[in-house]
Amino acid sequence: MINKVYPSPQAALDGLIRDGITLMVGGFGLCGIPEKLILALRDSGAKNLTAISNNAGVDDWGLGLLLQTRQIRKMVSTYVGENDEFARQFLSGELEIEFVPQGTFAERIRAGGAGIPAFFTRTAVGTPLAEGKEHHDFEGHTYVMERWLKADVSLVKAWKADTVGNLVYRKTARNFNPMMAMAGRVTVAEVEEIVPAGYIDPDSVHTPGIFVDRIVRTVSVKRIEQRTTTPRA
Amino acid sequence: MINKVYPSPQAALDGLIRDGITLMVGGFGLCGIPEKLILALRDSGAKNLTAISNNAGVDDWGLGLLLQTRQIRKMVSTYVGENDEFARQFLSGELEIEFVPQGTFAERIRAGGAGIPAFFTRTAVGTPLAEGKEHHDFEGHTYVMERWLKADVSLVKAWKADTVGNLVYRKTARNFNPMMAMAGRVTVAEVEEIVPAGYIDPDSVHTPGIFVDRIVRTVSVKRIEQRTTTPRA
Amino acid sequence: MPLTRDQITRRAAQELRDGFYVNLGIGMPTLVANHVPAGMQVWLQSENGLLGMGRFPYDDEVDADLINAGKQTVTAVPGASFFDGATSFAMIRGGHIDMAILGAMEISEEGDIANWMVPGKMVKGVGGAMDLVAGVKRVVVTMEHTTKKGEPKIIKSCTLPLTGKACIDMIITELCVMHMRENQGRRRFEVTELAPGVTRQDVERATAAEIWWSPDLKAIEA
Amino acid sequence: MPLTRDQITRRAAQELRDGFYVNLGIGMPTLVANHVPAGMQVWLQSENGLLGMGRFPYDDEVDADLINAGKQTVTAVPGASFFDGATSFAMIRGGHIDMAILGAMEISEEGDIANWMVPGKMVKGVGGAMDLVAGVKRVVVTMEHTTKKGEPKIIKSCTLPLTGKACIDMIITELCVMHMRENQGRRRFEVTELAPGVTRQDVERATAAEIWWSPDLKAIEA
Repeated sequence: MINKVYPSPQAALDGLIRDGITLMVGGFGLCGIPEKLILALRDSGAKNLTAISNNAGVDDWGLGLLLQTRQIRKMVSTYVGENDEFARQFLSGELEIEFVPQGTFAERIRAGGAGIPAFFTRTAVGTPLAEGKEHHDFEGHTYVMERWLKADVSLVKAWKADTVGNLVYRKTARNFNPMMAMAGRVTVAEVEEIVPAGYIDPDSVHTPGIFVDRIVRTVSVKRIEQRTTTPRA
Repeated sequence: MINKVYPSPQAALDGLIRDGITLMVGGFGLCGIPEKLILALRDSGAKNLTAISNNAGVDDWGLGLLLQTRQIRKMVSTYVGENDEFARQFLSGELEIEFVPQGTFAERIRAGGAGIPAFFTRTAVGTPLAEGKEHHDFEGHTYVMERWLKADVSLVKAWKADTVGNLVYRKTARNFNPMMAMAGRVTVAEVEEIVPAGYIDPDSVHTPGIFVDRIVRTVSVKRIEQRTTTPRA
Repeated sequence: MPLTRDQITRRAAQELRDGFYVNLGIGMPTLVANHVPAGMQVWLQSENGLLGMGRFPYDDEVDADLINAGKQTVTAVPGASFFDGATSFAMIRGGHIDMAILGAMEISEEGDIANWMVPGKMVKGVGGAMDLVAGVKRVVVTMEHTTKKGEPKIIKSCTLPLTGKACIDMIITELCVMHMRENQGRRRFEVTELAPGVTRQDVERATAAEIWWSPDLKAIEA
Repeated sequence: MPLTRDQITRRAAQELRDGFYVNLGIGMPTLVANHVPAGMQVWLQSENGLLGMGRFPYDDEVDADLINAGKQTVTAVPGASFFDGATSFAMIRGGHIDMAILGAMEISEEGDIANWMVPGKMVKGVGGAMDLVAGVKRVVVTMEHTTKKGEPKIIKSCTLPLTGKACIDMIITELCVMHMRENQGRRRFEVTELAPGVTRQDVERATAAEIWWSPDLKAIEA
């Protein structure tokens, strides 16, 4: 029987990473990122990568690590504020970036996974992000056509997996991971726990195993960007 | 505070049903249909209804009941095989029908809920169901443009709700209910159990309460169309 | 001797690979599930929202909330998942299902398929068939080679309204196995295997389409 | 006397209704959450995948997996739900969110908004702002009436790249409250409330757009 469980992040990426490929990387800020797979990706040394990810990490964590090593040539993102190295490479022209509104970003990735090459949205109509794209009127409103996004490899983070690849996410660490799992030609999931098939309630599966090719268990660091608290009265 | 819980199917439909409106009705065959809401809809006496539902029930259950009373003028469905009265009205021209491929049906409803007026799919290209529709080539393949579906009122069936409208479905009774809950201007959910807010794990909510306006608890009949079993050895 | 229905589906089961995600159509294709080789894990998808369909339930296991796309009561295997129709067809349309095995009324020599309506007869609808033939990676048809009246079903071009264009990859009938091949821009089915005792002439008589013959013609083992 | 930031957000909170689903932008709009009237249930949506955002956590409740769209650690209230980004923006784009309260750099007299980039400065991206202004039923802006240099932010047409066209329904500043009105095909903001002690001339001096004046001008109560 097919074994989807890999012993290490390095092993889980074995044979998948080449110069110039397009990757999707899950996470919102540093929340729900496949942190150890990103480290393994850095250690692979692959260059000229296109990274589709909501953010670009911070200087020394998340995708920021691959900016330090200049392995990323292009990013497709919605917001990249928290990263000095990003700003430097972007302003110097070393790094190409495609900004996408966040809802359009999520939907384009879902479309890539669902076999929908294009869809229409009102988001961004009349703004620079809709310029040069096809427009279409429906029921008296103008919409812009947006294309699907797909990846050679998707790296996602989940809380729990079973051995056949079903995934469950935890709280807001879910974010873009489920759609990215669908839109990768190969999807690798980094998880905190792996249970036998049958140990996840089939009604509670977030990502069915069909979308997941490889699984690796790691111990998460889970860095927090903005630790905000309420003082106890 | 807003009370979403209604005491009866009749009360849950109060003020929503008028002649000529468009309804979505959840279910696949007789599995996961809002059975008591359908009875209340029949008892409302509303006529000239458009029903968007995967199937048309059987002669004496599900939407078949509204065919008996000739309250439905048009159906948007994927398959309607199990209903003699349907066949009679369809062949006599009393009933209009729009057949939609099932995946396109699901996606058009999701699009209606997600604010996407149109999308492209390869499904049905070259067949009668794509005739007269806009086509577009992407990456060397031809796709047909499909439009969103929306409803004045969506009637859905879930297993469990909390008092603020979060829904959990059970097994394959989920089917089209989650998308329909999103695509109704008003959504009424028939459920088997209502629990206080906070009693459903937020990670296990299938339909967030934002998509649900009214909830009613009923005792389900759950008729089975094809009872198929394995004999115990 | 032409294959029985059981043998046709047994031959179809030889196309399965370990770990495949497969959608089986209603009727004869359903029987393929009985022939999954031992030790092989094949995930059956039912487009109404189940991945990991199991056997029919024992009498005391029957659950009205657990049915397949044919509306039959079924069970779910360990590792199964339930999901909504949009996700189900994201799997299908998005090319995540490795194989669909379906029936057909007509197939054209270029791989078009018609299997959902007969003009003049009551149309019941198309269900998920158009999505399956358009979206699944590999579409295999299991069917009788001819109609009940003995007329060919593999024909130059379909006379019935299409379910999908140029989407069939393989046909298994009681007479033979055919694979869609492309050669210098032309697409035709190539016969690669014959049922025991069935001749080239038997197949040609029962077929009204241009077909190609494999130089390496074998006997079906099923 | 012009309103304080606290008073601006207090006035904005008066736009909330029981049962509303609301998205609050980063910065001043976040403060609106502090002024939800007692007994009213307002559901805060955070577009990274949370409906039912609660207060910041106590120190021992902090959970790296539970943040808001500003990447701050938060809590979830009873009845909350978590979901993916596609579902989150289905709520937003699909018109299910009753109200968004956002900041702005510029607003045009027809209700265009610019709040995501300044040419020549490092562009950080647009996040969910374009989706919110295009999709949410009612978009309310809370902001200072002028820039730090005292230049009007409500102007004839935006000079900065737009976030959305003709999408702002209401503006609340330290000087006044304005509602978008349509009259004979023209759309302009109508001033309906003035801050205590603020005059019509104060507003007109701080505004570089055609605005209308309500015949029923009131004092802001906040």
